[in-house]
Amino acid sequence: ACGGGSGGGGGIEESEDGTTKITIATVGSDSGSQAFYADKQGFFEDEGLDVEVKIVANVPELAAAVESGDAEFALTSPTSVTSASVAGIDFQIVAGGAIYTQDNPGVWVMLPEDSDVTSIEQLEGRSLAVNALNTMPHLSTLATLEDAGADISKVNVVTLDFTQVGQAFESGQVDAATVTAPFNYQIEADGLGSTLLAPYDAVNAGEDFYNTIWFGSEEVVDANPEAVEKFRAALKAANAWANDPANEEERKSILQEYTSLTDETLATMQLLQFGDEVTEDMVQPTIDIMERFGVIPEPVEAASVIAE
Amino acid sequence: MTVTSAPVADTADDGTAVVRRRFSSASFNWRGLVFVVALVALIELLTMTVVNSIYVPRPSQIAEAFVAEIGRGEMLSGIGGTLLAYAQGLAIATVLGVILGAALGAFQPAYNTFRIVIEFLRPLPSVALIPFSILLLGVGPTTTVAMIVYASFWPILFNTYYGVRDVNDVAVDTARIFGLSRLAVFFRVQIPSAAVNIAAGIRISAAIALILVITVEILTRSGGLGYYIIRMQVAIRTEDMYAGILLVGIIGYVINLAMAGLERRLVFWNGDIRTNGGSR
Amino acid sequence: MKATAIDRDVERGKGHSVTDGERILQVDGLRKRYAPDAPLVCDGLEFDVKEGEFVAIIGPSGCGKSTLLRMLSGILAPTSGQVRLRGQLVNSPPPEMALVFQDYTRSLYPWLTVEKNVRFPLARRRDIAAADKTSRVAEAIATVGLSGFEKYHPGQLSGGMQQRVAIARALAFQPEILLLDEPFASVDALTKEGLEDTLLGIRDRLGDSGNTMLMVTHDIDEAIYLADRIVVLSKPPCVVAEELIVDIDRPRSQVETRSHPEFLRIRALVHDIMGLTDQRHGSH
Amino acid sequence: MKATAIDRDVERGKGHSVTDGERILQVDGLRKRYAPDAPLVCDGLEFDVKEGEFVAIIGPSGCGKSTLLRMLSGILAPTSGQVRLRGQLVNSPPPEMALVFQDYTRSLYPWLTVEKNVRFPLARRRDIAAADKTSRVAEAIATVGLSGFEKYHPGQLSGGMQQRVAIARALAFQPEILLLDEPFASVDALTKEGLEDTLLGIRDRLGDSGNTMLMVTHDIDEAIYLADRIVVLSKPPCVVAEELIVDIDRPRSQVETRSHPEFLRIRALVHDIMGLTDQRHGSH
Amino acid sequence: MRSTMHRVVPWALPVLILVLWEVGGRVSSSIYLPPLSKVMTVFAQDWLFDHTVSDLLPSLQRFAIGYLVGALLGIVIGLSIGTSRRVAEYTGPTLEFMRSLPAVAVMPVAVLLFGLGDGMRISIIAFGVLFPVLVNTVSGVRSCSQERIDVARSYGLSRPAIIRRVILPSAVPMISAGLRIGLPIALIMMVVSELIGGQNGIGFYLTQAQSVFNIAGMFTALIILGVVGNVINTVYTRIEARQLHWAKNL
Ligand SMILES: Nc1ncnc2c1ncn2[C@@H]1O[C@H](COP(=O)(O)OP(=O)(O)OP(=O)(O)O)[C@@H](O)[C@H]1O
Ligand SMILES: Nc1ncnc2c1ncn2[C@@H]1O[C@H](COP(=O)(O)OP(=O)(O)OP(=O)(O)O)[C@@H](O)[C@H]1O
Ligand SMILES: [Mg+2]
Ligand SMILES: [Mg+2]
Repeated sequence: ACGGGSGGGGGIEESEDGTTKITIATVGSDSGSQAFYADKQGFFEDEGLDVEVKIVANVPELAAAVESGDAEFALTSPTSVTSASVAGIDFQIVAGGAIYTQDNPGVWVMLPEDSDVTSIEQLEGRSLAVNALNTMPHLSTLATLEDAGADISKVNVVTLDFTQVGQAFESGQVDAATVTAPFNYQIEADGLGSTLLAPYDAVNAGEDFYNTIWFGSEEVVDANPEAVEKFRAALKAANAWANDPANEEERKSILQEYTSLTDETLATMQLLQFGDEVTEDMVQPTIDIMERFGVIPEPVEAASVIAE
Repeated sequence: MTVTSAPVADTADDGTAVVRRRFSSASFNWRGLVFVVALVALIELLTMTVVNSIYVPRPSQIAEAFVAEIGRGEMLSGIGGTLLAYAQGLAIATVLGVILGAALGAFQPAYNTFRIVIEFLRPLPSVALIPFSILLLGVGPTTTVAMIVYASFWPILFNTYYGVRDVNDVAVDTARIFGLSRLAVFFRVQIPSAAVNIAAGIRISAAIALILVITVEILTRSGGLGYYIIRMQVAIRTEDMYAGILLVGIIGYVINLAMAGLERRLVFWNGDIRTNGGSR
Repeated sequence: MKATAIDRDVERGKGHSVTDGERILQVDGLRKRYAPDAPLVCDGLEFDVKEGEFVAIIGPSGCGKSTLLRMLSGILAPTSGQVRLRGQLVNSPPPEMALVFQDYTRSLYPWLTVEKNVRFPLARRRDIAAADKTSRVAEAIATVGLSGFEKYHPGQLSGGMQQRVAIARALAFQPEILLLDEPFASVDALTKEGLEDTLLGIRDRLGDSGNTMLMVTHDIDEAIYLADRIVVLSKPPCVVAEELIVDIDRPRSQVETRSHPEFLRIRALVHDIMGLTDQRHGSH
Repeated sequence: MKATAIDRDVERGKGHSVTDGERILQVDGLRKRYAPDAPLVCDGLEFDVKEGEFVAIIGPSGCGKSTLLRMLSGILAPTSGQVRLRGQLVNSPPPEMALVFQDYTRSLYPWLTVEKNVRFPLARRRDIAAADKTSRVAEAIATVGLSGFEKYHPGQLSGGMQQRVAIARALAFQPEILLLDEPFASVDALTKEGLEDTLLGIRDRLGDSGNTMLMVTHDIDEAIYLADRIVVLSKPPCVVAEELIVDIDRPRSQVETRSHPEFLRIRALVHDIMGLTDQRHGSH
Repeated sequence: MRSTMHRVVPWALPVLILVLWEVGGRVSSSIYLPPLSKVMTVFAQDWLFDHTVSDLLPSLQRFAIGYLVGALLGIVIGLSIGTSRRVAEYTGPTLEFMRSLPAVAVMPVAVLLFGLGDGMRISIIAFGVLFPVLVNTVSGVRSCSQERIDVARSYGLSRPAIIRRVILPSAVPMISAGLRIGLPIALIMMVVSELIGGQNGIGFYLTQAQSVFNIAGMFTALIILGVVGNVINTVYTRIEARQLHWAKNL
């Protein structure tokens, strides 16, 4: 099963009753929740898809699941598809996921409650926690810092899981942290910290871009245009449903089923918006920022990682 | 670390007292309970006064959450899968570990051949191997079981290796004298001689396997109690997360109790018979 | 048979004539059962040991001799009854006592050399100068004929040599009361003679107030040669079947003592008693 | 002294008069050194054993008797020289041989009961019916006087009882050649007499073609009482110091044999030799 | 002659595996199995000597301290549990409970107690090493023969003296096995502890490599762990062989 995607084979099988069986892997949070809605609301079924939704943890596991053919499609960030591409793994983006918008950024730089920092460049010489290096939260914060005139080499970046940030703030271990929902809400509610700014604003000059996307291996994508179409169509329907404020209550209850978030947390949470079409200009900014901070050695064209 | 015989036993007034105490310790350990209660009370006190963190719930809150979660059923729903993967993983690791460890212990050339590879593989953290395992075995119970086997195999292998290697010469020679084949000597003398060590290895691995099954479930989100714990952590339900961890600890405790009971039966001749006499 | 029975009674009377002041050890109704459901091993043992006396204990294999020594030395608790040392209840090993175990293989420490094994009980003794310790150890090792093997580990020694290390350890310790459990079982005849005389030498050097010794042995001649008194135990559950006074002058010598009429008389007596005591094995 | 030396020479001649066909064991220039830098233990041992013969081996403690038995039984490789069994080189334990170890505590399996320990060597034998095994085991246990202790574990037995379990195990195995390393060291006088006669009984039952036995012992009387020939080893590095033929008729009996003039003659001779051989300990 | 064989044989299998790796990597197109030569190139680039100084050395330091602390605690607690029924009864259940806790469960408490720095990481390594050593120590103590203890008691040694001079040496072979089992566990815990709040270390390097699909980089980290494991083990075996030659006679 080591050969590129050989485990999944080129073809996705159609079962006797005409449904197409696929497995998809996603993360158990709001940003990966499209699949849950599509599954629960029957959008997959409508397209003749018989989908098994697996929840997987992190980028390496997601990639391995797709690479081995264990899952046909999986959710990740554009940055990891780009990294994979640079490393010689041919992943192709097949559909859109959560979108950044200026009024719904999804990621925030937060400061502990008693912090004397008032603007971001003051973080020079201090410690900043990010969940992982070279991911969007990290790079966008660097961009924000640099744009504000700070010397980023003087910022002491430490990696810290989102779940640990609250505790680190409480005990004064870090001076700032880049946090996603719902942790930012919780930290604010607990009175441990406050929001400084949204670092994603610096990625695409405040314009929309994809925060997460769906991808598959090139081999599978090329060999199964029909299945890809059906998957896109189902997600499109799911997006329309999820983006409709009228469905917010129902959406939250499905989300709760998968994530076990409490009612209080859900009540304070601003839900993410999802996009259908994956266009180059909604992916390229993330790739550019990777290049800016030397994560990838040379420029990559967004078109090369987006499936037809 | 089982609560059993102590060679330098506390002074007893007469033999029967010692015997009685042995029995009472086997049936119920009040002292252990007292210690636990005292410790919990201390933590409760500390978390109420000195340690004031929302990320460190008080024992009473955890207990409350524990009861509530048991009632809700969510926490227990994945436990079957977790225990199954655990049992499979530990069983495979035990069989492999005992057989290979014994073979290496009984046959030095084999040990020489594999030494470097073994020492190379041993320190590789299973955490780092998960992606490779997913690549080969996919996401799900197979990967979980494989990772449990990988981590809990080594203690059994090494304890068995030492036990078999250090078996006393006279015992082995006796069997050889009576014309037992190498294989028979191996199974009927070396393995039983090493039983004390093997049992200790299995007891170590029983705990490691539990840690691993939870860790892998956490890292791969592949269901079970580990997934419950990480879901609670990500959902910022700290009390419920600790309730899950409490459950892991309780499971571990019960498993250990069972293991210790089993061990006492299997290697009954180890020390027990002598101390049965009630030495002071 | 009757006659010997009377003989014995007379002698037992003698055995009990010691006054309280002279008694160093009192064994009082000692019973032992290894587990609640196990058979009784000792069933009310009763005898005294005088200060400076050499007592030999004989009895059939498995009758409870080692059990008795372990209880005397305070490492095994009796089920009932008590051991008193100068009137004090023995419930933990008294400092003035040493025991040479029957199971010498297991009683030596495999991680220590011969020299260190012998030195072992002295190491913590503050009251002895280091130089003194060293000379005591060297002397004890020489006494048992192991000079030259100081740096060996027990696993590198023959059975008899190991047993002699255990003896040397007890000798170097110089206890007031020495308990010996079949100490010469694995030693050749000549070495044994030498060691027997060593024990007698130690005893005689200090006279009646000197070391008290209790020795379990299967060698009846040895028992008579060495002892002032022989305690014969019955088959299990053991009681004291007989106590025999050995009224042969000291110093004794291998040649003379063993042909002493009293020696031969007691020898015949013991042989007779042993035959009576243990009826499973008739003498052929 | 001179006279005895001549005596001995004559007897040694006798010892070598066996013809090739009768020889079951040939010991040829056996040398042993436990480690390259360790002193020599055996320095060219040389003797033969006839089929059905009972050979006693005596020698000072630590001279290499156990080492010799281990080499004879094929579990210890000699540094040079060889052991031949019916002309075949012995380099692994031959199936027709059994050895009772001196270190009985360790040669018993603590996880097996007495009964299972005795049964141990038989368990894998396909050529014996199960019922046969059971009766052999029961008989062997009864022979050593341990009936009733079948369900005990070795740790629950006295030293002498453990040693007898080891003997019972070898008896139940019924080997053609039985090697015994101080088998009665921890056994009381009476039991010992019984076991000695058991061995003689086994030997006599089959006559000269029967079981061949080699026994290491420290008890000179025992050696003479049992053996057809006594091999006396020198102090280490050991060589064969003497071989003595014991020309006393069989069947022997404890009472008669031990007062036989030949018995007394050999006894005196051996005492003399032992005194000469090991000069560290003069007899007192 | 024999000793050269003795030295050569252990290397046969590793060399064979390395050759197969190179061949397999070249034949297979899988990105997940880069040929050995490529891994070695990355190895030279990364580990000579930038990351050795920035990642390996700090990791090893934490490993060493954590291992020593854990091993020492394991032996001390193991001895007290093994030799005193009281201590065993009081602390047994609590320790059995703690022993089953995964590092994730311990981590928040460690962070609370020691912050995000090396203290936390060292405590996690020590926690991982503690239990194998402890379990083996208790087993070793329990298998000490009664005669051996009785001898010391009959010579009037005090309880602490018996523990130090009889029980501890008797248990040494088992403790040694425990220490050896603890070695790789310490390495693993070292990696795990570097996954959180990390700024350097092999574990940190490993996750970075993993997140950008630097498979060759991952392999170099694994190789380093393997080599470190082997070196430590060899040193340990040498010491053990010299000190424990009597173990067979227990
Ligand atoms: N495993 C060993 N390693 C090194 N030397 C040994 C070993 N076993 C025995 N020796 C040495 O070999 C010599 C002979 O030992 P052996 O056990 O054969 O004596 P033995 O004649 O049986 O003595 P005993 O009558 O006391 O049992 C001794 O000096 C002993 O130190
Ligand atoms: N640890 C034990 N547990 C149970 N029973 C025991 C134990 N030790 C000894 N016994 C039993 O106690 C009895 C006496 O044993 P002991 O060792 O005192 O005999 P002994 O007189 O020293 O015999 P020997 O001369 O054979 O050494 C035996 O029947 C034995 O089975
Ligand atoms: Mg005894
Ligand atoms: Mg010997």
